[in-house]
Amino acid sequence: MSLLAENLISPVVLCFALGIFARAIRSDLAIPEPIQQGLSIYLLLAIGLKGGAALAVEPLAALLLPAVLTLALGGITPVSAYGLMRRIGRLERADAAAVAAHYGSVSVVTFLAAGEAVKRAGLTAEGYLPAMVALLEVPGIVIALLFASRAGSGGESSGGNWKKALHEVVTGKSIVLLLGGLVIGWLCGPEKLTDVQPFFATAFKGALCLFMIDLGLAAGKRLRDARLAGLRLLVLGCLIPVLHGALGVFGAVLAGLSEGGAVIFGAMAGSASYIAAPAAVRVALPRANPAYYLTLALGITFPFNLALGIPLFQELATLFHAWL
Amino acid sequence: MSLLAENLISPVVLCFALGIFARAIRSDLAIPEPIQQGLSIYLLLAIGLKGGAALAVEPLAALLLPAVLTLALGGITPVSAYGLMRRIGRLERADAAAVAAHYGSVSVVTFLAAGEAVKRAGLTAEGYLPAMVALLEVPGIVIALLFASRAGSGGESSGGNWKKALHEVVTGKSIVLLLGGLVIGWLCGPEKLTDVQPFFATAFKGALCLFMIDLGLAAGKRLRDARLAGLRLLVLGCLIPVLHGALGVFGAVLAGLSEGGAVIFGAMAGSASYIAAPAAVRVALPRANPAYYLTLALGITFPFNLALGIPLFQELATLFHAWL
Amino acid sequence: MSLLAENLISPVVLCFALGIFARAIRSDLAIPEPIQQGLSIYLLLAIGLKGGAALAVEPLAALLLPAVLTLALGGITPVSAYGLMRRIGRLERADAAAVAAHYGSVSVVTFLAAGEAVKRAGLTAEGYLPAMVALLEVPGIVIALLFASRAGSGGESSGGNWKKALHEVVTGKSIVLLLGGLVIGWLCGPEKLTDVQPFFATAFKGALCLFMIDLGLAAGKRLRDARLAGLRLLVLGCLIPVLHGALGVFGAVLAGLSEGGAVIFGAMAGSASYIAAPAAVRVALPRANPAYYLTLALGITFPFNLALGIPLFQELATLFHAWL
Amino acid sequence: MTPIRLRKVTVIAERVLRDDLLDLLKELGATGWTLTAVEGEGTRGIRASEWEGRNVQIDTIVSPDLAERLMDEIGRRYFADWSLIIYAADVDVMRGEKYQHPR
Amino acid sequence: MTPIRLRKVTVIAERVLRDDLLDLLKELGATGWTLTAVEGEGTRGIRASEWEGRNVQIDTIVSPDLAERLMDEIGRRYFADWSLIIYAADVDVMRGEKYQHPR
Amino acid sequence: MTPIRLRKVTVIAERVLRDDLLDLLKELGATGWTLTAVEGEGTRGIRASEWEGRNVQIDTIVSPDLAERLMDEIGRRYFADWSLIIYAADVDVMRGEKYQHPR
Ligand SMILES: Nc1ncnc2c1ncn2[C@@H]1O[C@H](COP(=O)(O)O)[C@@H](O)[C@H]1O
Ligand SMILES: Nc1ncnc2c1ncn2[C@@H]1O[C@H](COP(=O)(O)O)[C@@H](O)[C@H]1O
Ligand SMILES: Nc1ncnc2c1ncn2[C@@H]1O[C@H](COP(=O)(O)O)[C@@H](O)[C@H]1O
Ligand code: NA
Ligand code: NA
Ligand code: NA
Repeated sequence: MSLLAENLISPVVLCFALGIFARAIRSDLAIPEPIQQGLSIYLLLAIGLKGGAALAVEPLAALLLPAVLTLALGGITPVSAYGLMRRIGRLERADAAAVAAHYGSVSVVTFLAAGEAVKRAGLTAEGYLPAMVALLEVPGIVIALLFASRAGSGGESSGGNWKKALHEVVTGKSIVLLLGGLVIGWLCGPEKLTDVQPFFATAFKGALCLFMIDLGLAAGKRLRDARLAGLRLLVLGCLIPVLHGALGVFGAVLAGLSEGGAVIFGAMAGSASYIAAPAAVRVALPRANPAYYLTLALGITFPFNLALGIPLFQELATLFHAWL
Repeated sequence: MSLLAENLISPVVLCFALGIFARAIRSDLAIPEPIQQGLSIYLLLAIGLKGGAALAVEPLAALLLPAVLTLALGGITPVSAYGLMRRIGRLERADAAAVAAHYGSVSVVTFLAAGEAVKRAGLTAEGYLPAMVALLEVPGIVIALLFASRAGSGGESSGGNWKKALHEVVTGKSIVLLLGGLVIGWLCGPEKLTDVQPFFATAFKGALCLFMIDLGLAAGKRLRDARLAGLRLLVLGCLIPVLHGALGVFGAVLAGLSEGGAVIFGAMAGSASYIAAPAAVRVALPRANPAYYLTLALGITFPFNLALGIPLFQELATLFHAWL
Repeated sequence: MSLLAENLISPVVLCFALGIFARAIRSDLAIPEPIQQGLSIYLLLAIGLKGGAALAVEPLAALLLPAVLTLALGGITPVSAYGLMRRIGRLERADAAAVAAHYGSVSVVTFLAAGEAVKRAGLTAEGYLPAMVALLEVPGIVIALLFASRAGSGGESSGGNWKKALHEVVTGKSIVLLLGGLVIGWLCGPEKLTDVQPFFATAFKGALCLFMIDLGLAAGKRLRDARLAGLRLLVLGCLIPVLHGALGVFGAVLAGLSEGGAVIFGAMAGSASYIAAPAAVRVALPRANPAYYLTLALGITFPFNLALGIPLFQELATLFHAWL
Repeated sequence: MTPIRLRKVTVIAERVLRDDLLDLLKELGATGWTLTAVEGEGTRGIRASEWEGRNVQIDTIVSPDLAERLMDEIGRRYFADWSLIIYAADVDVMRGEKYQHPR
Repeated sequence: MTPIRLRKVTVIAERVLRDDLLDLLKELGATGWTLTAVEGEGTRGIRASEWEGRNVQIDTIVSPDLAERLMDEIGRRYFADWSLIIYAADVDVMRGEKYQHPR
Repeated sequence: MTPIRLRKVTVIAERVLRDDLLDLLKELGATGWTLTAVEGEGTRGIRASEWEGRNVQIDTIVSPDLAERLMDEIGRRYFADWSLIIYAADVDVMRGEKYQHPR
């Protein structure tokens, strides 16, 4: 319980709440679009650089096991999300596939928030995890497209859309910045990055606060839609992160990661992307209704993870670590 | 005199001058609108956080007296401004009311500049003052609307406008960010804010410089209008800050604030808002001519305070402190 | 050779490469226009402030010789560029004049990159060099216009355009920010700048990285045009920086500057502006084809200098210093 | 598919009027709108919205009847106190029936 | 110089369609286009492109023939799955011949 | 209120021409203008204003006479060296008389 409060009373989470509140009272507060884009460019590049600097001092062999784990999660989570959305959520094929693509990839901000929680708890986590985030972006969307194409719901020119959607993901700005940052950080190593750290590392948490206000504003809009989505989807939006998150934590502990690393892996598996995935899905599955996937990813699962998911993953990590 | 030079030769003031200068030579220098909005979001949130962190370590009882003082000033200054604008300025009711709303609230940048001057003078000020800024935003506009509605100059649907204008002020982004920052800072306390301080505190003064260039550009435009406004308004635009500022300093010393706090209270009382008030006034008093209130607030009173007002309030604070 | 690798493996250069790469794979990565403008405002002001602070502690007499050198280079380089473009490049008068205006002024980012290289090599450079950058902006465009007007290629109203182009350069935002920063830095001196340094100095290198991504994206676009420009122009775009750079290094060593200062002078002489010059040239010489000057300045000479030019100037500076 | 001839009504106004105008459009039965951020100058020199950003241009495609009603109503409400311009033009719209019936 | 009467075709669509639409215009023979970033609301409530930014409005000036073909083709390809509006209007264009012939 | 039929003249040009064009409009008697930041592509490939930002679209509502004069004059001055397009269309303007008389 105190873990919960500890998690909620932080500038980052409270800024998200401020955004939701501002939307609720119909304030005219808005982060201008170019600022919001600039912030996400900054955040992704900074995460990449940090991960890259960690990779530079890590023996590459140490990455093998976590990479396998990541790919496994990248395969399991979209399948599980698809199944749940079809059976329990009663969505159409195209809609369920679209939602699956989101749960198969990672919400970068949830990833960051988990990192903060780990730090606050006095733990440390493996530095190479940002590389896993990038790795986890691709399989989700591929598997989702496979589901959709089996049903022919990709539109008349679904062959072309396939290629386009993959191109959209792989060359999308999220991946390019994350991977680009990783490579730059890896080539430069921690020492040559010293000069850019005041900008990319020291200022990071504050910039994240501004970004959270914007996310809060966007989520606030979705929260209203959440009621329309129906109880089934609402429940699934809270259940899936718990399921996937527990799986992620468990797998990470099994793979020998630290307790902190397991929390973050849980957040990666349990979160749903709402930055990279929507664009790719819109291109690949135009028939899927954006109302479902945006509301689930941004309006339900993201706030759930921020408030309850992360503390839960922390408990689970401690538990599993003691067990195994 | 040396106080004056000391005050004028600072990066913040000189950046304002650079903006005015750039406008005067018709340079194409312009701060893009989204950057300007992003900066004002940043500044307001940062001020709020700083104030909130101060509140967290302050016994709330200590706020009572300054809050009463603030509300008193919030009641007196718009009445006095209205009277002067009607009698000496010879403005119409609606125009005078609109101007009164501006003088009743606070120019956040003047508030900051006074804070800087206090710091440079080796003094300190009460940390809770940002909370007073937020408190002072509301009464001014309410009283101004009362004046205007007595004259029926609020337009046919002035009842509706009333509610709208209040909503505009209370849910306006300035108040939401300032109060939001206060609450977040207060909940987190100084310690939990440590991680975001490099962004919100350390970088603050530099970001303020960019904002000042933009203000200088805007004021430079108004300065040209100032000539058209006529001598009466020009004189009033310099007289009112002196009157209200002296009152603010005097009240603050009387209420037992520190010398530094008194200077800042003077700046709060003596300044005229040009960020929150114009929007609210435009909605509530569409018949009032923006040329009057914008020119007075941004073109005359703001530069006056920056250059002469603040040093004057410093002298007065020293004087009153010695007296009382 | 190791100097070359040392130069290329830096966050700033790699971010430029990331931009080129993103363009090559047709990524949707883009720095929003207002962010890009905000960054260039920030960079120019920061450079000015740094130079100004250096001027404040420098006897003004020490500036005389470098200023004479700067003006000399400002006179020689456009003439040489014009000649080469006419003879070897086979460009029309107007096109050659337009290109000459670009080589006559300074690429601010090349200037910065040279400064970084000097720092990495453990050398120091004169602090007043930013003042020379500002000084070098004007003669290039004036001389280029003289060439063009002799040929009457300035359009029917070339008299008017003359005045306009000069106004464009002198009141252009680049010069206003650079000179404004210089004056502010000089008036305030290092001590009064302390409070703004976390923003303008400490964060500088990181912000430059973001700007480099944007430049990389723009240069990537030009690189494709480079093939169309033909072999002659491609060769000239690499030859001119070598020629002018060597001249700059030589002159600087002769004028008694430090080895580091000589490297930077080489970069100033050898680089071609692509921020201030294009706008002025477009106004003054509308008949000149932008494809030539933009491709040469941004697509060829800038990457050349970043990768090969600067290390070369470093070698030359060591050599000449040993000789003289 | 043959396009249907409808009217495009354009209103250019201070940004503070944005929400009011959009509400009014909905109220009177427009099925949609498109908004562009613009700058402008007209007979009123100064713009209070300066701090609030630029003007907005709102285009809405409606039936000729509704166009007339919209223009009259907006004019009636805002011409006295606000800075705005209203005009309409013919356009040929694909799936035009979609935009004809008030929702 | 007498202006020539041509057609201005306007498409307002989600931003993800931007590159596709511009490619299509070129393919069918339009000589140019102008693109504006806009916001909008229509009969489909939610906009997936929200994270991708606002809508785009694309104007292209073409001969009446090409206008018709363009509108048909864009409608055929996108009306089923996407959120967009297409309309055309007459305009009198200086140097109109420049925009008439497919390149 | 009956709208009056006037002409809307649209100029899309490189941003460097912005101030010149607006001065010219005033000089010739237009009572106002609306400016939109746009992107575009036409027959001239490369855009020098790239660093200076996007194109500008300037709309001005004027009497038919003035429209003709404006289009001729802008064409005469800028067609040779600059990248721009000029066109006009009919619009029905509320309070149309306001925009008819040169100030
Ligand atoms: N003649 C005109 N042509 C185009 N736009 C205009 C014209 N007159 C006014 N506008 C637009 O309408 C807004 C309000 O005009 P006004 O009420 O005349 O100040 C201006 O800011 C312009 O954006
Ligand atoms: N009646 C209308 N008038 C003007 N623009 C419209 C209208 N209906 C739709 N739009 C524009 O077209 C986009 C897609 O519309 P829809 O497919 O109806 O959601 C909207 O976001 C608006 O920008
Ligand atoms: N056919 C067209 N339709 C719409 N806009 C055009 C067209 N041709 C040119 N433009 C616009 O006019 C600008 C200049 O065109 P140009 O001089 O042909 O390069 C372009 O950047 C476009 O914004
Ligand atoms: Na996931
Ligand atoms: Na006040
Ligand atoms: Na040069």
